[in-house]
Amino acid sequence: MIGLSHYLIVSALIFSIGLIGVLRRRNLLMLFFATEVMLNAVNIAFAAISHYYNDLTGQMFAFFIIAIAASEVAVGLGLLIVLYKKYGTLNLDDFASMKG
Amino acid sequence: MYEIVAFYLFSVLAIGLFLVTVMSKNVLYAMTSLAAGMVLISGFFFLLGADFLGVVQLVAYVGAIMALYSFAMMFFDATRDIKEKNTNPALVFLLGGLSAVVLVMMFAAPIHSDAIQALYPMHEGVGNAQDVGMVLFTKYLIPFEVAALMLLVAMIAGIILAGKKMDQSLTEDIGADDEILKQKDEK
Amino acid sequence: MDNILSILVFFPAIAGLLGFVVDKESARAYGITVAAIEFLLSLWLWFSFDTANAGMQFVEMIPLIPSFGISYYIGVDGISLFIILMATLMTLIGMVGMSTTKNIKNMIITLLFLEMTMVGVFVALDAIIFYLFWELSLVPMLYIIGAWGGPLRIYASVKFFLYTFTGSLIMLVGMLFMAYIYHNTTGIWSFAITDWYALVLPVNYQLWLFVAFFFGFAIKVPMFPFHTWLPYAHGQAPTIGSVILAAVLLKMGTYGFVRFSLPMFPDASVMMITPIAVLAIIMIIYTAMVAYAQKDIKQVIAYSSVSHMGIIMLGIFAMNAEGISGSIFQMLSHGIVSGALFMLVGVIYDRRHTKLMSEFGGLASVMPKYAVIFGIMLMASVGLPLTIGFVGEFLVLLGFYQVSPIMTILAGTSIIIGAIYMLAVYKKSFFGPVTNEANKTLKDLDAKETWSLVPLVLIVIWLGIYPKPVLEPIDNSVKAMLVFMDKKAITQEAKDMIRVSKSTEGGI
Amino acid sequence: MENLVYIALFAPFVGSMFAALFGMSPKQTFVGIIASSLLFISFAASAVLAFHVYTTGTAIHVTMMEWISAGDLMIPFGFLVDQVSVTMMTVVTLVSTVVHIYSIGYMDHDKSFNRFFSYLSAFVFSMMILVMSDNFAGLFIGWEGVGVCSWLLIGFWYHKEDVAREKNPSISPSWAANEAFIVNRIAGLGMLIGIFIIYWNVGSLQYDVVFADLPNLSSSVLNAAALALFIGAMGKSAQFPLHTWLTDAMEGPTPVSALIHAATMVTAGVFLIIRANPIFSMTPEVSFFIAALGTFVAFFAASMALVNRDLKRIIAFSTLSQLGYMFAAAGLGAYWIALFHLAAHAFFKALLFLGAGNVMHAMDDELDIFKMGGLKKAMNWTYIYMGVASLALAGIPIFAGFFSKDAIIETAFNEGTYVLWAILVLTAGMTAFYSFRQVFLTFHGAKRYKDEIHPHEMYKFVLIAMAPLAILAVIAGFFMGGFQTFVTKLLPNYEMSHHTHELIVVLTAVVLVFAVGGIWLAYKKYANGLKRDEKLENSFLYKLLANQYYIPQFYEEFITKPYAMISEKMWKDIDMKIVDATVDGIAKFLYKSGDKARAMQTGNLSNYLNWMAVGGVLLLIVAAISAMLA
Amino acid sequence: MLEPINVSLESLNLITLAPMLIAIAGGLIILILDLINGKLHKSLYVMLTILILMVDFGATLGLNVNERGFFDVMLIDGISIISQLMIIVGSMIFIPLALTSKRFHEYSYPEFFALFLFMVAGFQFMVASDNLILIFVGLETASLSLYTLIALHNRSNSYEAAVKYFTMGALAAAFFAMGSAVVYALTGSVELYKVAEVMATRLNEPGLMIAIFGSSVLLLIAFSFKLSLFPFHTWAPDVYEGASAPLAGYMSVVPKIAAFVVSIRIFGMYIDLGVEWVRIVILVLAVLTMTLANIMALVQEDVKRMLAYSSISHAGFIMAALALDTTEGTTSIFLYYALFMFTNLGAFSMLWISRHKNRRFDARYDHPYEKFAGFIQIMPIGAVMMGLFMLSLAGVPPFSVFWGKIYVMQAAVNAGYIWLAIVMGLNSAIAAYYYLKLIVYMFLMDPIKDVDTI
Repeated sequence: MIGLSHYLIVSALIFSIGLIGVLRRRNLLMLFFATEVMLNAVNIAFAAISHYYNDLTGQMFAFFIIAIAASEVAVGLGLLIVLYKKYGTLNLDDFASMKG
Repeated sequence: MYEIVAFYLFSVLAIGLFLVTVMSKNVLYAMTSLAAGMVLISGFFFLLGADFLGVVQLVAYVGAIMALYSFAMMFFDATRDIKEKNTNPALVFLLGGLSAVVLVMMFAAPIHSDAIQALYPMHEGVGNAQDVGMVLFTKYLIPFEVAALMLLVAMIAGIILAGKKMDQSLTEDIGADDEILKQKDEK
Repeated sequence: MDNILSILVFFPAIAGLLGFVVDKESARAYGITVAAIEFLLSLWLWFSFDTANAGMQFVEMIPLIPSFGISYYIGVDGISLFIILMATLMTLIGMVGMSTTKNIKNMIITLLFLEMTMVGVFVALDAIIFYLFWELSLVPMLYIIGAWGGPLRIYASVKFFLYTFTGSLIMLVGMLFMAYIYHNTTGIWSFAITDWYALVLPVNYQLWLFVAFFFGFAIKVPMFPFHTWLPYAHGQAPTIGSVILAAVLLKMGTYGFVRFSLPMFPDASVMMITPIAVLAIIMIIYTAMVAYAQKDIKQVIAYSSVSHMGIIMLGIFAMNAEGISGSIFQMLSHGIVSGALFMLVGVIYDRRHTKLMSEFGGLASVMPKYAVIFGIMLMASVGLPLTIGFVGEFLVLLGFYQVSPIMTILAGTSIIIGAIYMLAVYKKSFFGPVTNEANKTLKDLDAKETWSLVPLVLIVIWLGIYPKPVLEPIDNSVKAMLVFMDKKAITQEAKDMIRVSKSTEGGI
Repeated sequence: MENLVYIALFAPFVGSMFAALFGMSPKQTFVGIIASSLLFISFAASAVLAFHVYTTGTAIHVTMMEWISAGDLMIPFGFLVDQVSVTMMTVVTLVSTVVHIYSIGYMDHDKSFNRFFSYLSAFVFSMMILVMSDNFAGLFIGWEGVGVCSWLLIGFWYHKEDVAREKNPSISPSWAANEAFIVNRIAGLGMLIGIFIIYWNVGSLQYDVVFADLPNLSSSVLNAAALALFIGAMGKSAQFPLHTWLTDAMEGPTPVSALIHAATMVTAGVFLIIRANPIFSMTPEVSFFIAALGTFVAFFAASMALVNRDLKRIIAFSTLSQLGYMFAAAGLGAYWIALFHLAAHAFFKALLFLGAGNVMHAMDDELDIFKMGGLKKAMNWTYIYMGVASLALAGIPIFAGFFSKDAIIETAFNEGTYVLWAILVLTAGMTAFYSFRQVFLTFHGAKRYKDEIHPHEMYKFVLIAMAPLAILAVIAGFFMGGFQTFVTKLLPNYEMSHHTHELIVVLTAVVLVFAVGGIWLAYKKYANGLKRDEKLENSFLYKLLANQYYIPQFYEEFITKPYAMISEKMWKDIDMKIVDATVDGIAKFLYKSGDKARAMQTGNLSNYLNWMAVGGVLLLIVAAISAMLA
Repeated sequence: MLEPINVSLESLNLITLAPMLIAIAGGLIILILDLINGKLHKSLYVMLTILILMVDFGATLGLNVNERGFFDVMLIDGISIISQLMIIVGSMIFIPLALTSKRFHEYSYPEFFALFLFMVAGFQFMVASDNLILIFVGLETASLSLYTLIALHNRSNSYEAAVKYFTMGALAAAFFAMGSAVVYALTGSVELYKVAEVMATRLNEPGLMIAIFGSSVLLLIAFSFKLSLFPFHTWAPDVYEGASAPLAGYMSVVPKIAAFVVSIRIFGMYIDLGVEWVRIVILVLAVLTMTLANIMALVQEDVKRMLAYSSISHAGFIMAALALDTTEGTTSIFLYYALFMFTNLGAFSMLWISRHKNRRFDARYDHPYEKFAGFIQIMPIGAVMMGLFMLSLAGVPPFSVFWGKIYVMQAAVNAGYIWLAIVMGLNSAIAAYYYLKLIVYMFLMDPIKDVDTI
């Protein structure tokens, strides 16, 4: 029988994978992918908890997370475009003019 | 039984696909595997009886978001392999591994409690969409509307950031200052 | 004129604000006039002061933040009265003798604000008001040192500011803790010092609070080993800055000990006598020796200030009326004498733009009036009887002898080594043949300088011969304080150590 | 009578202030005259007071006003004219008047003539406060006041340059002045401590209260007080080891040496012992120490005088030596004898100095007696004066010194301290020798001075002014009996024991033999001109004495120089490199760590994300660990 | 079959929504105005925005304390009213700076003002709810607007700043979501009052501590990012530098107020439940933050960056007060931030006023210290004001932040954390150095001659 923990652990693993992506990626677009992975991992958790508690709140939360992710993508891509226009690159190492 | 099989199958596949997403050098591969992973996640949702969520996942994520990403990918012409100087893998996997260990430890704890009363219970014999709709448009109407506002914000942001007007910066253009100021300077 | 204290505090500040309107050419006259009026007001305060009354007078109290117990609460007693008088006097004299010409208007305005903060510190009876003026005084001083100082002025001014600021923040924590304890005990929030007096604290609390306040005060005094900002500040400050710094600002620290530490923490004060006395003695001997090694006249006087402040510290912790009264008198005497000495150094600096002793020699032949006044101040500085310097030093040493003869003998060496460095300065600068060509044509004191210095000479001699008008009110308040401390002390050692004068043994 | 007290006290002060008014103007003879007249008024008032006290036997006590009162301490400006103080007053004002008049002549050519009188009168005023005060604090005012006047007067010619010690042992007037001041401050500290001890044990500083309360004090307190006061006295009276300043003080104008460093100020220490005799008579150990030290100094100073070539320094050493006699007497309890010797010594020593001043005046400030000789003809009066003074000093009968010094030596014998007696007797011989060595070398023999110097006698009025001293130097001894009855009303009487009385002729004879022997020896060696003995002059002992036992050098090497060095080290190495550097070090440390911490702010987003993840994971791990521990 | 739900309008308590609705409506009006006539001058929008905010302010003032509305999603308590008022006041101070006669890119967009109002609404939602969902959505609405506003300044630095802020924000959002998930798993609820109830019953269950700690840590990470606590502060200096000066000032205050309110609700809950561990962690973070930010501020060459670090340090200060979780502590937070708001916005505004379009003094920085050398001679009143702001920030009495400081320190003392008060005191002393540095430049140095100044 698959319990709540099973789902949660999968969620945790995917979350960590997302974290690994965030850590290692230097390309901004790829970085965004990684954050999507993390949010999706959380969604699994919410859906699972919701299921096992027979409570809808979790699904609500997951639903809003999807909405948030969508909005973030829109803004993120907008920023990506202006940045790309200015720098001609999406490599994080190439825009570090502000430091110290 | 089929639940167990599906769970493990989805889990392994999803983990594998997401690993590809974060490890691949090719944007196309990464994006494709991300999309595939998301489909699998919607599979989890169906498995968990969250039909509505599963559909939203498919429509919004796989449909809308991934389409956006594809456009972006085309814009950046990123079909080729990208050159990344990735962060020191030892650090990355140490941190990722540690976070995985701790999170797994957390979730392996007896977190599930039967004593917890569902505040917004699902109803027997009622479709998930109906259930969700009921809660969404009563309890979560305000967040829902705020989410609408958020999407509006995102839309405006997307439009003006990607717009042509951004190409010529007034901030950095000294000549763009008001006429009055120019006259002042001349004096 | 019940609110004369408020007038004293805010008159210079308002005058300073209005000063922005005054034309640059007339700023100096304006400043002198305002300072003179302020001084007259403070004289009036003295004349209307009831010398027989040992308690607080002219008290004003306006609640500011009632829920937090902060109020505008001011008053004077014999201890603070004369320090206020000295502050107004030295500001006036400093302005009269000032030779600065650059940005004179800013200088005048800054000085007037500084005067407000100085008077404010000494009249405040609310800890927060005290702290407010205490910190605020740093700002004008920072500006004075930083804007009109020597080559290292910025380093010196920043060091001065940060050092004192750091110490006083620790003191602030102490004040807050004190308020907390007061609240815990009585259920009322109050920052009024007089309320705090009434609070009997357990000894360990007293000790901690004493230490917290100590940091604030000790750095200001400045006590060894927190003294190193002082030579820089003095060395770089313009004459007027040094005068006010030495005359008034340093006294804030010692005044703080008298106003806060002793009456609030009598047991802790008694327990801390030895450590503080040791520090004070190190201060006295060590800085006097360091002063001897200096090449710059102003630095000698700066270090001598530290040494004299050591005497004052010692007196405060003598725990008898002789020592504490002497100590407060010594504050006045040091204020006037070191102020005058700094002005004298300023005189020669204006003429030669150097303060190095090696540049001088034989000035006594060229500038006899100058030499005479310098000589008188020197003698006052080394504590010659019948000058102002003797009374305080004598009383302090006399008072502390009761605490520890050995330490008094060590501290008493100050009269020897004090003479050594002062006489060395005098010999190197004033005696001997005039070797430097540049010195042969130096002009003696002009009218402005004479008029600013002669009043100080008169005070030095007047208070040396007849200190009673000043000493008596001080002594009354000190005796009352000792009676109070004796009653308040909880440990037997403290009761034994605090020596109530015979005349007040039965209580006031 | 009270007014007389104030007149005696303040006349010199008025004179000083009057002269000070003209302090910066060129010489005005009338300044000197007025100052001298005021001094004479003071003398007259003192004399009347003395007569009053002598006739009525009662002391006059006046309180002018309150000075310091704090806590339980109350110090008034109170003045006491009793047998002791009136004696001092008379001696001081008399000698001062003479010196003032003398100075009009002596300082004739000095451009700071007016200033000189201002200082000199100020000194007399301080001295009067010292002797007249009715309490220890008042005494201390005078004590320090004379110190500062002495500083001003020694350094009177402040414009002179510092020279090497080999050239001039006192380096320069200003150096000598500072030395005197500082050494006196050391003593001043002792005195202050004495005052503190008295105050905290008695509760007052008034002589009468203190002396009345003495029986209630423990012996340790008394000993401490006596010792502390004596340390004060040692400084002012230049007793070993605080003696070096006195010879250096000879840098001052000669009238100053006469007045301050011979007749009055240096005897203040003796005066203090006499004044505070109730304390000292209760502390026999300290008193004996005083006597022993006095005896030692008498001999020690005399030994240095034997070989010195400097006219004034010889007299200064003799002053030291005579002060030793006085201390010996005071220490042995013969206070009145000490006081008598003090007075007699004041007369003849002042005379001697003034004579020396005449010689200097004549010799263009030459002081080396080896470069004089044969001045008898040119300066007959001076010769007589100095001869009389030297005879008095040597203790030849009839002259004042005979009576007083002899009494002291007898006292030493009477007390059974034979060692002291022996030394004092020997010293008496030495005294006679060096006094006459000086007289003979100066006035007798062939001239050894340079040809361009034309010795001439001093102004007439100066010589006349010196006459009273000369007369007193001769006749003062005859008043010894009267003096004894006068002062012993206040001071404890001291009488020789029967045994001593029996031996008195023998004892006197012994002393006389030594004295005359000394004179004879001096005559033999020096009366017919200077025959230098190279071998003697190169001998160790001679060099040791000529260099004052190398004590000034010792002080310089082991006190002055190390003090300067330690001061320098303290400033540069401790204050700058440790104390200040610690403060700056904290600031620098903060600044440096800021610079280091800045490195985490690379500007690279990836690093920022790493930081965030590291922080997050660390927090998670901490959470896991602490949860497991909990 | 589900029963239809009957809800009476009164029970919804719609008034609780009024302030946010006003702001949203205002934003929409601006958008519509722009659609009708695209050539309206920015001054119109500025004034309109101010007016809307004023109405908003009035509506907020009209709220009753301790009410819930809309199925208990909205929570109007004292904290939420005060913080909403502060948010609105801060916004009202900020927006007139758009009237500058120099033309900057962002003000050419009417959308700028609309987004600004949406952002204010987002913050208001954040503080006026204890439902993690609404908090999250409000937070994201506001953040997304903010990212855009930063980028609209339209120069390379501002993009860089926006992207850095955005990316880290996205990561923080993930942590927030994960934290919420854990909370939800633990309690079956995302409404804090309910969470507190359930969690209290589960505190003693064996083996669960790790999840409780873990949930707090995940949420803490998210809010530490918002509040720029070490080591999640790294974005702050760069973003402040890249953003326009007024926006940087705004960011240092208003979003943080919102985040603080949420933190008070969340972490206050944990501490109230007796999870002392959370308090310790927050205190450690707070102390590290104030100290490290301070020493890094010491070495800055640019005033704006220095102010950025100083803002971080002040946030650390406040976070420490938050950890005390006493009424005094909470009060002191608001007092401190109210006073800090005026001062810090003032300081950033002074930068704005002295801003040059090109970098005359330094290739990289807009506001290097050198620029302010001898400011007193060039712009006396400006220099005096800036000096007062600096003294206030340094905590010199009687200027405003001093009072905030003593309240915070008093709160620490009262809670028994004397060491914390001492650390705060010492940090203030360190901080005084860099504020003083600017004063020294402005008042004690001579202007640089060869560069033309304002």
